[in-house]
Amino acid sequence: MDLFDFEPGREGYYGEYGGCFLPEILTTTIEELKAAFQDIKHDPSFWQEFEQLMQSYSGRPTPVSHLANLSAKLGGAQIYVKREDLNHTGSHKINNVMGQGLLCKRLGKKRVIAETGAGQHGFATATMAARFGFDCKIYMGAVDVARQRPNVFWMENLGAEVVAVQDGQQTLKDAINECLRDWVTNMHDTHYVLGTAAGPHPFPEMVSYFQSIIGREARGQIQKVAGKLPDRVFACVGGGSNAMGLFQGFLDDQQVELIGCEAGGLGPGEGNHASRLAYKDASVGVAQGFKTYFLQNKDGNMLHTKSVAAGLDYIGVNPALVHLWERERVRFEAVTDAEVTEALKLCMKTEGLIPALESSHAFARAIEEAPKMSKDEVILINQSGRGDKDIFTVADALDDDHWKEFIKVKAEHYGAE
Amino acid sequence: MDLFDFEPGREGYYGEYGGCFLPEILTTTIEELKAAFQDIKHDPSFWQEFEQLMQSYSGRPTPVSHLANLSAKLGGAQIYVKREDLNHTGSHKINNVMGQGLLCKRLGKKRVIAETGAGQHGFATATMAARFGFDCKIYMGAVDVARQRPNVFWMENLGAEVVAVQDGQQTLKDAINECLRDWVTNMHDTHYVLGTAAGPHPFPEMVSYFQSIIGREARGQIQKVAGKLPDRVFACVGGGSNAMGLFQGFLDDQQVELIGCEAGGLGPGEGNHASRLAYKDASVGVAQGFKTYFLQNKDGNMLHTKSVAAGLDYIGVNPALVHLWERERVRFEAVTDAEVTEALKLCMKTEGLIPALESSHAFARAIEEAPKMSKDEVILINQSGRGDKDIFTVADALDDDHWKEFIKVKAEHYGAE
Amino acid sequence: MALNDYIASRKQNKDLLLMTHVVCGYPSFDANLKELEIMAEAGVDFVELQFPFSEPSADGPLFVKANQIAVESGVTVEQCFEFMAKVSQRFDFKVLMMGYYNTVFKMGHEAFVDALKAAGGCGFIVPDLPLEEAGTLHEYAKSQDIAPIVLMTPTNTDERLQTIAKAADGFVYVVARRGVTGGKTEMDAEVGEFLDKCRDISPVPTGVGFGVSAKEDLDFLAKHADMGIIGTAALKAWEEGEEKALREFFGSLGLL
Amino acid sequence: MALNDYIASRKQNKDLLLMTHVVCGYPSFDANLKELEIMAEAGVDFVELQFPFSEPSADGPLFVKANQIAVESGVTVEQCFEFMAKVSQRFDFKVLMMGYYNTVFKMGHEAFVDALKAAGGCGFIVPDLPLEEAGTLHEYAKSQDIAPIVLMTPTNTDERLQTIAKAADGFVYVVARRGVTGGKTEMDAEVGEFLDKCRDISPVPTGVGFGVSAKEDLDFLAKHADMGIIGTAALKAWEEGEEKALREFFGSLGLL
Ligand SMILES: Cc1ncc(COP(=O)(O)O)c(C=O)c1O
Ligand SMILES: Cc1ncc(COP(=O)(O)O)c(C=O)c1O
Repeated sequence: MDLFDFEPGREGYYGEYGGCFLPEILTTTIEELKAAFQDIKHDPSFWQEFEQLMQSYSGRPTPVSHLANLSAKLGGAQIYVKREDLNHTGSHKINNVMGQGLLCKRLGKKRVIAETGAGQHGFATATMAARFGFDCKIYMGAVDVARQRPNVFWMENLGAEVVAVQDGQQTLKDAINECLRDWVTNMHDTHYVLGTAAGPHPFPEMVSYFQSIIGREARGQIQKVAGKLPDRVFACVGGGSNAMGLFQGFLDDQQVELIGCEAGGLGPGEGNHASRLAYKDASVGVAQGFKTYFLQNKDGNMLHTKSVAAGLDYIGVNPALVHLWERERVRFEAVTDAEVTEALKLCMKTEGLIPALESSHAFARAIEEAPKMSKDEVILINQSGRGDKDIFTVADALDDDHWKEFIKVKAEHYGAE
Repeated sequence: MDLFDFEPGREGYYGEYGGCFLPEILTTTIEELKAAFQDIKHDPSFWQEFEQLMQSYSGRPTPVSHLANLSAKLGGAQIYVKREDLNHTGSHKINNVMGQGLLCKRLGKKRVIAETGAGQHGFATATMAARFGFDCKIYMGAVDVARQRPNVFWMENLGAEVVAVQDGQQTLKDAINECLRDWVTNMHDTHYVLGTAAGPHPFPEMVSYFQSIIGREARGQIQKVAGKLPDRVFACVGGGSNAMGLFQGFLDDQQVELIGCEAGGLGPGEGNHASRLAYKDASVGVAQGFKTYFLQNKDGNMLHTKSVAAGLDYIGVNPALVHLWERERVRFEAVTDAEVTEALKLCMKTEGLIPALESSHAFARAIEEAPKMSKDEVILINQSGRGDKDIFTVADALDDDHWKEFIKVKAEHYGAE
Repeated sequence: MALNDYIASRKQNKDLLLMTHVVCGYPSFDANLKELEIMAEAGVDFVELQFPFSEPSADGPLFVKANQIAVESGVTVEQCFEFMAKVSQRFDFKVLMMGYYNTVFKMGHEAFVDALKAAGGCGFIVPDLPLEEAGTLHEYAKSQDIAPIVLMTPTNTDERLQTIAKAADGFVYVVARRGVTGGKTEMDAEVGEFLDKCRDISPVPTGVGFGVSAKEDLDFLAKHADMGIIGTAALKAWEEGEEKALREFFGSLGLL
Repeated sequence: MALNDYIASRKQNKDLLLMTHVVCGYPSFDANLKELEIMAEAGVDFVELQFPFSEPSADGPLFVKANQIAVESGVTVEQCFEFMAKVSQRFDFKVLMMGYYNTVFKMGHEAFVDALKAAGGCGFIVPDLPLEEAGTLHEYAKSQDIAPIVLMTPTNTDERLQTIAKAADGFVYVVARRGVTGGKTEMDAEVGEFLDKCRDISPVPTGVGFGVSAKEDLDFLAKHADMGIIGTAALKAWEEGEEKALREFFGSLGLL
């Protein structure tokens, strides 16, 4: 199945979803971008250059690890994990970012902007900008700045300017709005490095393309280590980039079930979560440049969202995934914050892995389903990132007294300076 | 040159240095350990098993990255970096730890203990223990607990018990003493996972053996990417494990100069630093199980040491490195805290790399020497770890106001709970 | 078409028409009415009533805040249409809906146009709906004598401007510069040239917005366009001193 | 050898000899003297004077603290030898140096033994110096009639115990259990068996240390060894109440 083989006149559409809804002033910029992307997509040397860069700078290929302890403990399917956490900067976000960095060079632009939620995409973009010598401005919701401070610290030290966005609900979607505002002002020298497989065409296609490196690697790897294709593949879905990245490796394998795991937050009910498809609180709309399922009210104004994982805390979702969901090729499930914390604790203690809170959504769902599967079945989970960045959130979630004490002492020390 | 081809009766000695000085009660345990280590060293399948584990769990081989921007900026030698920071848990420490984990399994022991300074070795050991299902206790100087809190947090969550050692100067050496005390009590079921290439025989040999995976990979990689062997190889030296790991790949290549970079702290002078060989404040002694250069007074009592990098803040040094230094095969240099901070800032901004404070010592020295080298010369630096763990220290060193403010707000929030 | 006649008739008495802007329900519908009374006194020809949206990504800070507060205070699309009906009955100027496409999309194209027409609106400006996506909406609107206003911008190629011109109806909204609403635009020779080109290409009159805030701007625009569009500047005046400041503002434009 | 005779003569009057322990300079040399006077009164046969070391990795918490404070307060090796000279002149019991190998190594083997002899010491106990590394030191010591005390431990194989026995001089220090100084040792049948084995293998008398702290322990040891060694228990008493408590402690052992 080639998702990107668009019907004439339906460029950028996946079924009913996708498209490009941007102010007229960006038309030329988007056309340039589409052309440049088509160029690289059809230039056989580009993928090589990209793969080479990811190998030498980010340590790709990332391995697939077998979680023998966890599998044994759960007593069902054999669980394997694709280790995107081992990438430079700690998540899959770097795949997309380095790809767009190469593209930006071809576009001749010298400045990049990016939105960020968990901070991983901003961290990756700041890193890419340092490496490519671009000026860099990162927009981040003020709420996210507060809950992902370590990433902010590193972004600034990598030379990026980080802007805490005070509008709206001060999370990812508001950071995207700010990026669009910057972009319509500075498009002549600025490339907008969108961080997930959402937004206007060609971003969902382009981000999916760069992230497809995950699935391309994983398909061969899992066959080698598990001796067969996986029966189920789990990935968390914020905007959808890590899921699209991994799922693409298995789209044509009908026997492989693909499961997208959304942020269930406190559970169903408007404002309690960020689940667009698994719960029933979202509907089709057009915002932030594309048509998809959004968490919105009947007037089309967006709902508040809630999740322990900043990177999943988003109103919309990749349009190709919606299409695949409607065609029943991808199943969607929501995972609550409470389930996420439990899954994270279990992974740390049984396997020595610290998945990011985002990735822990995929783990949680796999952990729930594995015991009901047979021992010769195989699960593949995408560990999209590592949890180091989440130390403040995880410490709060686990209510860690040592940590709190440490922070208090540190603060007193700063206060006394 | 086979450093480990000991002369009869001089087992564990590198020239005058090394040996095994332990209480009689550990004799049997050490004999067992030596025998088990010899077994695996001569079992061709073991290295395969080890390499396979490191590949699938830790993402090896780690790449060698070319730092084109930094090289151009400095205007001299081409700089390459061996990326041990990309390992699972964020440093080279995992190489040794997973190796000892496999060994511990063969020994039939169910409990591991480890000292840690920077927390990287403790983090790695806690991870290994989770993965192998061992009980785990980590001893860490109280000063280090304070400056490397994030690592402590993760160790605890990985299921390890972390003990803040209140004796002595409350850093790495005191943690080692506590481990020895635990070991003489619990050796029947406990393996002591020493974290650096120091301490009694067979640890220096064993740790060097597991870490040699760095140099084995790097030698081929640098020839491939730089087209030649490096002219100079830089590694930081705490106990000496990452340096031994990388240097072993080039020991027989006489044209490759090997440079060990020690913690210069505030500069020369007793108590100001942790430089055993580059400065002249150390002398030969016997402590913590082995004979080497120690920072000590004339009575043989150890001096206080000082460094911004907890992982280099140690009184002694790997005995093989002393031997190689005397034979002028390895040059030793000290790098001050101030130089380290500058090097770190430069790396972040020009290359998007965040070396650990320990590794930044090697970067700093390479940065100093590169401009004086010719453009066709090649430098290889060991990036032994990533700097994420150092956020509190780096924020302090850079006097980051946003960070301080964030910590204060966090503390108020905790205070109000 | 109705709008063409309206514009032609208004232009008989002045060089430059004027369109102003109000965010529905911000700070309140009552305040909106007071603003509109002053605008009517100042003789404005069109008013865009912005239907507040939670993601106003093409707007600058002042309108962002206005949208956000209006949404948070519970302003609904239904209320906006009710307000529009009231306004179009009460005042002489013509009223357009301005907003983001999701508002339209959620109602459905026909329902939206029907409601707009029923409320006395004469057209709509939806800046995040590109021509390529506008087909059925524009078609139905035209069939109902509702003008879908298209935008020309300084980054458009000549070819693109021609395409836009073909789709134009009522008037063309010419965006004077890059960026979001609210910034200042230097009305220089380059801008003049661009406006002349748009006027040249456009089959319908041109209105110019983004950064129009002073008498000099209007004087400049009188030479290069058919209508000036004042957005943020009026809201800024209101924010500074409500009716009094808004009156002074229109006074400074020589309109009161 | 001198020590053999001394032990033999002391053993004529009692079943079990006694060795006690003092950390030089902790809490002060004056305090040490007061401790030693009480020990002398109690009739101890040997005293180990521990030369403080900064890395006392074979010691338990109380001795660790004592070593650390002594080192920090500036106690030197020279002072320790001076103190030893004073003690060996003043008291009847025999004095041994106890400490870590680095102290010896830094002085040089011969210089160390010469200084020890000059100070009236009769031997030394250096727990972190294994037999394999002890060659030249032990040889020279023996040549000077200074006894290098070796240790037997419960983890040693029989073969290893034989090797240790061969190197033994003066007496053998039998470590009653695994662990560092200061913990409690359950004096049970298993321990008794081990002590009997050591006594059997050893060509010289055996002293037993680690966890010896009560009269019952001494009664038990009288059946399985030649000497009891009291370390931490005495320091603990001193810490709790100085001379008075230390007297009471030896009283509780039936010695005062
Ligand atoms: C580690 C990690 N995983 C997943 C996500 C979710 O993004 P996406 O759905 O695009 O993969 C994020 C976003 O920040 C992230 O940081
Ligand atoms: C990242 C890193 N590099 C280097 C070191 C120094 O140890 P070694 O000299 O054994 O490599 C440490 C020790 O903790 C470390 O964490």
